[in-house]
Amino acid sequence: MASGRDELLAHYEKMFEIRRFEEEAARAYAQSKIGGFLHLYIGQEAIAVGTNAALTDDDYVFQTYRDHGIALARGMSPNAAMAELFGKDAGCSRGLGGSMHFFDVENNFLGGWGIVGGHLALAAGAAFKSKYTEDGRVTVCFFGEGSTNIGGFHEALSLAGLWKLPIVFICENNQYAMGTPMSRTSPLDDLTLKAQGYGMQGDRFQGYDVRTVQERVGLAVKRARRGEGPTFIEVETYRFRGHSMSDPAKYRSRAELEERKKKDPLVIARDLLKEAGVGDEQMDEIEERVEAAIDACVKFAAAAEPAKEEVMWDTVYATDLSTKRGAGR
Amino acid sequence: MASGRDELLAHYEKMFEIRRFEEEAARAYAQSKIGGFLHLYIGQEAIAVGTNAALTDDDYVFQTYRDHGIALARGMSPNAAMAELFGKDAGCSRGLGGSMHFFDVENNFLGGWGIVGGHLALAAGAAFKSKYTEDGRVTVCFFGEGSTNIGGFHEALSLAGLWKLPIVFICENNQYAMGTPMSRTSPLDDLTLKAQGYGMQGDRFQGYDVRTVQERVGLAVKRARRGEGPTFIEVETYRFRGHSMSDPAKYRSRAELEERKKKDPLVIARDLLKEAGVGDEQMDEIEERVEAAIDACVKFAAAAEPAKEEVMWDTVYATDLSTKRGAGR
Amino acid sequence: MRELRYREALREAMIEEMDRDDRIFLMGEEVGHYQGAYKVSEGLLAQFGEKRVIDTPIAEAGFAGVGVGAAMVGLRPIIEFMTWNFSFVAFDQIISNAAKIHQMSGGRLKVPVVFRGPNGAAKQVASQHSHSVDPFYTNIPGLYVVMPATPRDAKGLLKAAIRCEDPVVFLEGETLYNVKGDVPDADEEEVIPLGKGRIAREGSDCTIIAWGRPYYTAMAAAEQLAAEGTECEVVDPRTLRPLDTDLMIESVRKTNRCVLVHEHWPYGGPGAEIVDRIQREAFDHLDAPILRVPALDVPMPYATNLEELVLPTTQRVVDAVKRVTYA
Amino acid sequence: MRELRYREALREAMIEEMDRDDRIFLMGEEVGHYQGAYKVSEGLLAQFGEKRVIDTPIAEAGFAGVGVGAAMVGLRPIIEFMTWNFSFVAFDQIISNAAKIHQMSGGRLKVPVVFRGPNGAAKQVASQHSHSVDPFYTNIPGLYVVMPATPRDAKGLLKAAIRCEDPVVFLEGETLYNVKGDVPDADEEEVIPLGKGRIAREGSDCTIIAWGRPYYTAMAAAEQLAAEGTECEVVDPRTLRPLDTDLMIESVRKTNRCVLVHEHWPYGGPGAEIVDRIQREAFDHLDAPILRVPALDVPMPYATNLEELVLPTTQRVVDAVKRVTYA
Ligand SMILES: Cc1ncc(C[n+]2csc(CCOP(=O)(O)OP(=O)(O)O)c2C)c(N)n1
Ligand SMILES: Cc1ncc(C[n+]2csc(CCOP(=O)(O)OP(=O)(O)O)c2C)c(N)n1
Ligand SMILES: [Mg+2]
Ligand SMILES: [Mg+2]
Repeated sequence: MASGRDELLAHYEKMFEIRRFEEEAARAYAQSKIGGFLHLYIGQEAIAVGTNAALTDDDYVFQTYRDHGIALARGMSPNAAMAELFGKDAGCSRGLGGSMHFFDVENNFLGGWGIVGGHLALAAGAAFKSKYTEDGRVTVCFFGEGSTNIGGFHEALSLAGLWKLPIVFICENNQYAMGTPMSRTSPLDDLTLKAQGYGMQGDRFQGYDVRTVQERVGLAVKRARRGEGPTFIEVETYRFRGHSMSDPAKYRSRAELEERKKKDPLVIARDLLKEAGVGDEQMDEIEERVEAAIDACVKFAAAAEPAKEEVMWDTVYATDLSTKRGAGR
Repeated sequence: MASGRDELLAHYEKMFEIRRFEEEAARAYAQSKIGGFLHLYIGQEAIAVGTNAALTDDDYVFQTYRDHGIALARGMSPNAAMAELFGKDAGCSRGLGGSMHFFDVENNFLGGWGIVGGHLALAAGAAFKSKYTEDGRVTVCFFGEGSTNIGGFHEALSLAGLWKLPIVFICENNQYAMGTPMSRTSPLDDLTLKAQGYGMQGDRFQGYDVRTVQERVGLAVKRARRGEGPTFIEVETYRFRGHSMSDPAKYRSRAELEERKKKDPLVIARDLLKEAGVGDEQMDEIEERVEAAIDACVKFAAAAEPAKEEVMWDTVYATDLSTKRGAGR
Repeated sequence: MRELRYREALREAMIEEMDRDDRIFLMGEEVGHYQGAYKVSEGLLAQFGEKRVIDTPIAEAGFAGVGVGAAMVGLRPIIEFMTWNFSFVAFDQIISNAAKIHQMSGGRLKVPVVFRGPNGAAKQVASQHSHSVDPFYTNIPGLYVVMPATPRDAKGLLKAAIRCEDPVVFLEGETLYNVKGDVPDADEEEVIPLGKGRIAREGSDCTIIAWGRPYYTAMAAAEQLAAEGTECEVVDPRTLRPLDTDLMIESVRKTNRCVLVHEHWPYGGPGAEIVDRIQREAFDHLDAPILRVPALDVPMPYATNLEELVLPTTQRVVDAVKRVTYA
Repeated sequence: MRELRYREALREAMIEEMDRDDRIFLMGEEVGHYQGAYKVSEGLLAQFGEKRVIDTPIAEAGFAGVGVGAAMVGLRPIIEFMTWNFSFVAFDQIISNAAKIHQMSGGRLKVPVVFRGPNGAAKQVASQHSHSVDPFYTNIPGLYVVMPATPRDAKGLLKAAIRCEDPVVFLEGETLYNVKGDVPDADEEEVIPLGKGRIAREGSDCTIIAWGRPYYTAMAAAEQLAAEGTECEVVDPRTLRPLDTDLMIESVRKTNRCVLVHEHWPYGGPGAEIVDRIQREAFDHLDAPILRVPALDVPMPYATNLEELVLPTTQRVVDAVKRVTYA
């Protein structure tokens, strides 16, 4: 077990990797090397990294379309991630999924989902399997505060609460659902008031300090692993960019954004490390290592083979059908 | 305004009418004069009658497929109700809807719905209209305790709570969803724990004494009419028959049923009336009047014209299309 | 061979497969303690216990999603919809998740889940409970859609569906559950491959294509027509996606005429799809337009006299065959 | 006439109708303060206020149901789905409620609600966000299904949809919102009747039927073929339910050949339905099988090189026309 300081250094490095990865992705998007929807996680990195630190490699993780951060935190290589954004065969989903649909089975990152509320029941299903096979795993499912009004949220939490599934539901309350502040979509301020309606534990905290996230999520994960059932967690956070690349985020003021940036999880971690006596050269070393990796992943993605037609056909059905190519025709 | 005694007499007469109507419907079903699903309300009559007494004629009411009781309580004629069960043109839905789909626009009874959770949003829509047009109406929406885990419940309550719609959600907890006791479908005992998750008021009481129902629902209706938003009410009740005619209800013991029958709302009302000094002859008079009406409605339904083919075609679309007859062809 | 009811054949298929592979479980409303709304799963709870026969709350989107999620990580769920009408609240789980995951993940995940339950009209259950869902699910690549008419096909195809590595939409029929028919003895295991149709009756004058309950309507019409000297070939595709196109084309090439019978609404669906394939691949062999005998284009009315008008009848099939054979 | 973008034409239709009738309101995600995810409703909040332009939480089944319920009691809602992909979680509200209420109530209630939003693939938004939903909704009696290709049709048909007494599924196109075209001047009100198609281009050699974005693919193919001496007649049904069958039949009776272009998956849907009607009603006039140029039968991949393979192209249409004209 690494000392707190080394662990925090590792967390900082991962958060910095995520930040830089997405900054480069945004640049590539502007250059039309990436298409479709691109939802950035910038500002929320402490939640992905802190949560991952509370999990084992065997635990399952589900996320929305805002999935680059957790994918990298789980251990996906920047190469596989960037190649996916570029629509290449070397991508984590072989160029078929894109930004919203990252998958990394080896690291038990199970997507990458585009329909609001649609993946919560899937996560409950993975947790159901863990209970069924007694494999000792815990499932973590992330979603946004805007996803708490939809039926998929309710049904998944109802079943998880009823069956005491080993799962932790983490609501990343980044204050907006596209252009809509929560004040316009919920009469509640504290979303954990919903937890008892599902007979489950609730917890609520700020997600700016990666250590806090790791600790509080850790408590819920332990409860789940002990068979004491699910937890509904609301984490306060903020996204610094628009909902997706096409959103200029006119609905909030510069001042609000600047204010929020004071709680940038990377700045907070950097300050803590300084306090802990980590010197500039050590920080520079880390940042150079990350810069090199990000630089390399962009080159790798640009040079990689495009997604393949035969893969498109061969993945419609897993069963090897004679009729596989166009079963519909 | 009738004195308490006369009012209770009127309530008793209506409850007795509902009881006898359904007993005759069950008989006709056994004789195959009625087909499809037939869900009886027997044992729950105090809720329909008490609730209706708390409403004005202009208020809107929605119910599940277990809808005979509230339809009659709203003022539907036994003739129109029984004719519908018999599939006749004189039925409240012209023989097209059947038992599960009673409608009575004149009395603002808006169905009669077969999909669990599916009608709650419709009821919220009616309440939305009242807020939009400031027509001063309140909407009441009934559903069973088994319907509280489905997405339709969650989304309707979320929107009603957010928009403070003039609506009262009444959960008739009759202990079972088909063959399933609530203990197998919810970790909760008190369903009103869900109310605060929607930022709404909750209330919970026993629904055996029609006066209690009228009073407690009345409080929620007043709140709604004053613009103070929706209420989620859980009423304890019990159905004496199976879920539908095809259900022998093997999942509960005779003893349990007998125990529950001691709280039969008709028995309770009858006792109260006796205490209040209502004599047997007066009771007999009421019951004879009801018997005559029920007897007549069965004869009426049997003799009525069958549902008509042209009505079936003409009601697919309200717009008068040349293509009306089989727009799909 | 022995005679079994369609319901019993389905039950046997589940029991045999669950015995073989303990990753398989059955989940749905009233499947356990109540023994199944239509008694298909009668006895399964006693045999396999609450771990593998799971009663759910009324939350189709939730438990359909749980099935898909569990399949993603290695289990083999059988998800029962009390009726397919209730799959509409779970529609997104099937089209956006079940059917997409294998491809969306670049082939890295698969979803061996079976969704099953009764499809189509029962008797007087009215418009919200009488949907034929085959037009919706057959449109979707990534899904298999199966609709057996006989007890033998019900058992053999359900076993194949449970063994399939992809999501399967398995459409039964409430009015078929009591139908009796020959089924191979317990010791002769029969797994009927998905995607293969069956010639139920040979004939040279006209091909009648039908699946599910209308298969019986088609057979009855064929009998009646035979008595009048018209020999119909009855083809049951059994699997609607993928379709056994070759079998149908071959038959039409022989008879030069074709009539379809189906309970789904007229617009689109397998009915129109099969017509399209035949006119495209047997154009020069057709001596008459292909006709369809579908349900009428209306929501299902409750009244029994109207319901009878809406559903395909033997007489309507006979008339259609006479029109295409210019008899 | 003046030139408007498809997006502006839709906006004008809503503004004109909302001005005329204050029972009409617009409800959906981001339609108000955000001015619409695709800016169709830009400015409407300022003009009509929060009472009539209502931002909703993410709860499609909920607000679709609210729209249906409000319509039952006299309002005339316009419900926007940010995209039609998200209608799948509201599918039951549309099929089991909106489409059934008029009949189920014996004709006593009606549901004048419009469901609108972009349908089909946009650009690289991958499999969960690229659905063409026309095959699902066209199957359902009780619904109108409209899919305009041009700004003029978008405005005229949306006005008709808003005035319709029945539920209307109104399918726009994200990639069409910026398309420009002639639209009658503001003072010349045009309401285009539902159920009527349009001959977009006259020709005698082959009929090409296309709706939505593929209409432009069809027109481009027709141009290219004309240069090579093949004159195609392009027919846009505009409304998919009910279909203007006569218009299409008439054209095919003239050209004796037909090709369809559509973005929905191949199996079933309006594509197969139109083929069925033509082979049935113009059987003796067909000199070749009817061919379809649909999207490929796969979930939509993200990679742009693959997405281009999946969607219909001018070249595929040209090839199909050549095959049916034996050119
Ligand atoms: C069912 C459904 N409806 C609408 C959308 C469009 N949509 C995508 S993300 C989003 C906002 C979600 O906000 P939130 O849940 O807070 O997550 P965040 O984007 O803030 O991380 C919406 C409306 C969708 N993907 N799925
Ligand atoms: C979405 C959906 N799923 C399943 C059903 C089948 N079904 C009809 S009633 C019922 C039980 C409902 O129980 P509850 O809500 O307690 O109402 P009750 O019948 O007790 O009045 C079920 C499962 C349905 N109609 N709709
Ligand atoms: Mg958010
Ligand atoms: Mg109940």
